[in-house]
Amino acid sequence: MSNINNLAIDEKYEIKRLDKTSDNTEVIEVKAEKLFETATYLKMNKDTQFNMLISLCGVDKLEHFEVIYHLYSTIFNKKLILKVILNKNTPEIESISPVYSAANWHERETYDLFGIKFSNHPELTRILLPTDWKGYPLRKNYVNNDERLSWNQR
Amino acid sequence: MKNAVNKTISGIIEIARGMATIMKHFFRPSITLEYPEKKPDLPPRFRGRLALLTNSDGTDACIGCKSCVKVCPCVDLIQIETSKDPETKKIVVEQFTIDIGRCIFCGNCTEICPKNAIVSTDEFELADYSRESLVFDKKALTLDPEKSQRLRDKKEKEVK
Amino acid sequence: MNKLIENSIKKDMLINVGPQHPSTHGVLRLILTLEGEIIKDTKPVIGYLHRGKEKLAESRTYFQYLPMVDRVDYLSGFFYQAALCYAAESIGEIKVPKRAEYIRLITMEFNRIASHLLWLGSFLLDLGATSPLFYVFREREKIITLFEELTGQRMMYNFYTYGGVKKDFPEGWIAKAIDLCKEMPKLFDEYEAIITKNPIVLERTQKTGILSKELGLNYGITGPNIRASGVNLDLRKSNTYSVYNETDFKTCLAQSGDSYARYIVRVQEMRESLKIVEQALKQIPGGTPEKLKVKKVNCNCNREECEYCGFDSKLAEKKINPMTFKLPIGEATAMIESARGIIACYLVSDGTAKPYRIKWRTPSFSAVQILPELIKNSPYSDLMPIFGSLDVVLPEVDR
Amino acid sequence: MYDLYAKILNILRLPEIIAQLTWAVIPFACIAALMVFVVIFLVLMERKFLAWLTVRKGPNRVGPNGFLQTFADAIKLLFKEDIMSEETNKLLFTIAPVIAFAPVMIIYGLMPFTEHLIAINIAVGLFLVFALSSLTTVGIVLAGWSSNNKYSLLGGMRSAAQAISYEIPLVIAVLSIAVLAGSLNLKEIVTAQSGGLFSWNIFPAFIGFIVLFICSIAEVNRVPFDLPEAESELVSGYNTEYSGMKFALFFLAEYAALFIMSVLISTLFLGGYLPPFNDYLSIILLDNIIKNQAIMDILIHLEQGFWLVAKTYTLLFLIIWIRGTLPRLRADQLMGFSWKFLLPLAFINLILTSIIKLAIQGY
Repeated sequence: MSNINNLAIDEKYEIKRLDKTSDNTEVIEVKAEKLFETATYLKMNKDTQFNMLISLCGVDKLEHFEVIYHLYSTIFNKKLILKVILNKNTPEIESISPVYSAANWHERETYDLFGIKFSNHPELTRILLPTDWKGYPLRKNYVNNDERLSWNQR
Repeated sequence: MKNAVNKTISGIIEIARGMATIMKHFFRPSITLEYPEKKPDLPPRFRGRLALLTNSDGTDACIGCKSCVKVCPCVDLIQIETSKDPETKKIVVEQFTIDIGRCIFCGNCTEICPKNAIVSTDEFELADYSRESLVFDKKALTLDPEKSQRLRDKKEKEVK
Repeated sequence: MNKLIENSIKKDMLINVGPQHPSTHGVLRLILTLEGEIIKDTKPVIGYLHRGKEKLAESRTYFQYLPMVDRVDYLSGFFYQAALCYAAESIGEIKVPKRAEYIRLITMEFNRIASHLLWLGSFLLDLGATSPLFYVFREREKIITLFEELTGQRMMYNFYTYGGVKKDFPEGWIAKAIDLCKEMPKLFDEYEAIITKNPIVLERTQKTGILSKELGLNYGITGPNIRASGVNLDLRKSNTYSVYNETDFKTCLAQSGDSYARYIVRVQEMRESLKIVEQALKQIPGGTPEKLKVKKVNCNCNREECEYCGFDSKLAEKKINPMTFKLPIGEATAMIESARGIIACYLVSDGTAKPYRIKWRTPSFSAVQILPELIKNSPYSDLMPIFGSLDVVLPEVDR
Repeated sequence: MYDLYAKILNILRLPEIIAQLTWAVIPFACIAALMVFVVIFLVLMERKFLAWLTVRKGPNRVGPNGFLQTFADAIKLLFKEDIMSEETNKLLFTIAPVIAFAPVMIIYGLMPFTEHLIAINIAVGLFLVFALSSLTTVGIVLAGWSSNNKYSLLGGMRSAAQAISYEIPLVIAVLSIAVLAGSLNLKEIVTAQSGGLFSWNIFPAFIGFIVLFICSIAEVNRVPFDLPEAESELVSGYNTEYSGMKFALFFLAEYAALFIMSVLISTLFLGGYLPPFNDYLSIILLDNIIKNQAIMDILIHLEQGFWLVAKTYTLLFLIIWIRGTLPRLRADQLMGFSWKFLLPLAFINLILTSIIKLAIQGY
């Protein structure tokens, strides 16, 4: 069985265990610097084998950003959520696209909608929104004041 | 060489089988519904254009509670203006406007309505030349008592 | 002059496929670098259909948001509503009655067949065969008509609600559905007669667009696409979110991972889905609506374990008032095996009537991402069959 | 015939020089009319048959049962705006449809529709037919290049490659006919097949018939060889940029070529205008009733036309049926199929027919 209750990992990767979500998924908090190593470990270790990145998204928690990684292991059939808390002023985190290729576009999307920068990303540009879009729409303080986009009533 | 011959023969057989299957359809009746002349049979639950019902005495069934406004996923799609009658202290619906051009026909408003005053009709041919003509005001939305009764009967039959 | 020579030496050609192209299945733009007819490089450009579904959620209540998610994937709308409902139900700890779960399962599996049928038609249209498109539309029409009778709409159903479904089956629906289940396998046989062993189809699809196991997992490819590569990943079996554990079916696998394997897996999956539906229609608690009604007149027991009026036979736990519906603080991820792969709905609730954040993980998003890897060094003619075999729906990519 | 024509003009009090000048034009006018009529009917037939194969109704709005639909379409195409992009090579863009269209029209003149209904009867008719039919490709390549559109260019190039590789098995398959008939004159080839069903060329040269049938489908760019205009990848191939009358010319050329290829196959392999019996049906049935030789001639003429049309439309139906069934091949598979499969078959056929010819005639 998948085993992430290993204390040695906790110390080595500075993992903080959080409450489970309502659907009984384990959540662990990882420091931004340690994320890449943790993800590599979780993918490569034969006790965990989280071989799939289901999704990656950002959440604006008003005082900080959270980046949430949904990992999935097809071998043990287990879900895991990694949470990384980022400073709101300089949101920057290392890209995990070398570990999971799927992260490439998901990171671009998070950059597009939240403005979180992923260092070492091969091509960090807007993906869903046009390249000349102003601002990052999913931030809670986003106000659309681009007059080109104002909807002309009827 | 033998392989190639086998492949050719099986290929010819499979193509012939496929062509025979296609030919079967040549003799089947066509499934086309010749639309403008023949209309499709719509089930009673069909969600078409919205309409307002009236009571049998000709008064509005709507009581102006604005529930439909609150559940409508499109902001400002339904606009209701009410005023209080000074004599009877009842709420009078003065304006009831639906912009059908923006309606997504989700049926939320018909489900929430406490008096079943707003219902979906069978009407689905809503194409028009301008957006303005798709904005239905209260007069255009309200059905006369006879039609309202017919629609009510139909809905009740379905619920049963 | 130098530049002229340089240009004439340059062997590759840039070609811009889409956003308006007859067979990009929507509005996808691919910037291809061709050397002769061989594709050397691909750059997909997406976002033409971005409607801000995640942003819209923040300004709508849970009930206002519910009809919108059908439109994420217009070919299988039930799955998206189910994902949202499951996420909200696990946060709010809302129990769903069994009859409602069965209705969800039946509609979802029918929807999977409808979606796969349309895929089959459009895939063969990409290959150049026109007739199967019309045949699959004829069959899909039968399923869609059933949905129309049940929900009132043909594509945007808005039928599920938090804690159940909105309406019961209309009278005679179950009989019609059983008839359809009996009729369908013969029609699938007909498609297989036209397609499965056709030498041209074999030539075009075998050994093209090979997706290896490792590559697929690394890119997060799910659903029939990864099952065609031999990965046994089926959430219906492993996570059993609805009442799938009460039905008997097998996961369809293929090993080669090429376009043909994806075709085979989907065709088999349609047959399996029919089996699931057939079983579910027989097992549904409370039986047919006609039976339920007859019994309800006599049965006033209101006991929980009663077959006809107990909790299992209800449609929703209790009538939830959309005006006051709120979820407690919490977060949940609902993962569902849709027609195209795993849908994940990550829902964060802050205790108000509006969702704080909803993230949609869509299978087509990953499928478009892997496209450059699959079509590299293949001829330009293979672009559309490979892309078609991935079963991408563009509104789902852009959300 | 000319005398009659001159007499008519004389009655109308026109100088004889007009008769001399216009006499040469008449066959071409007739051919053009025939061609347009054939295409209009063929398009309607294809649409109807495809619709029935795919459980639809097909065109049924214009005229009785949609009979006038293609006329309506033709009129629409005539009135459509002729769009030409800035980037095109104007001269070649305009000339390309004509180059694609003209050779097909000449082939119509070379075909023996009945015993006497043949506009240009020359000794090397068969040779000329294939020389002309490959010219159409030049028009398509020109169209692809001059449109200055990458899809069109790819379509044009594919068409050129396809035409070159399919021309060879085609010609070798037809060579067996020349061996069997001992002539390149189309009328003589038909006459050599007289004597009922079993003296048709299809029996000694069945493989050749198959090869020619497949190659002619490829030659006129039909499914499963419709790569030059594969709409799922090349939008519409070489005619992406064309509209209005120029597009109509391409369309006309394509369907006219389809028809004439079927006529050619029935002429070469299925006995052309000859009936499948030893004798003409009208002779068998009406010989004792009608004593007038002139009326009998006309009847035989009509019957010959009927047999040719019947054979041609059977082949056309087969082609439409194939279109309804098969998907498209890939460009390299198409080439491989031609060079690795059809060409050896064509040679085998040539050798076989030669042996048969030797065995029968003994020299």
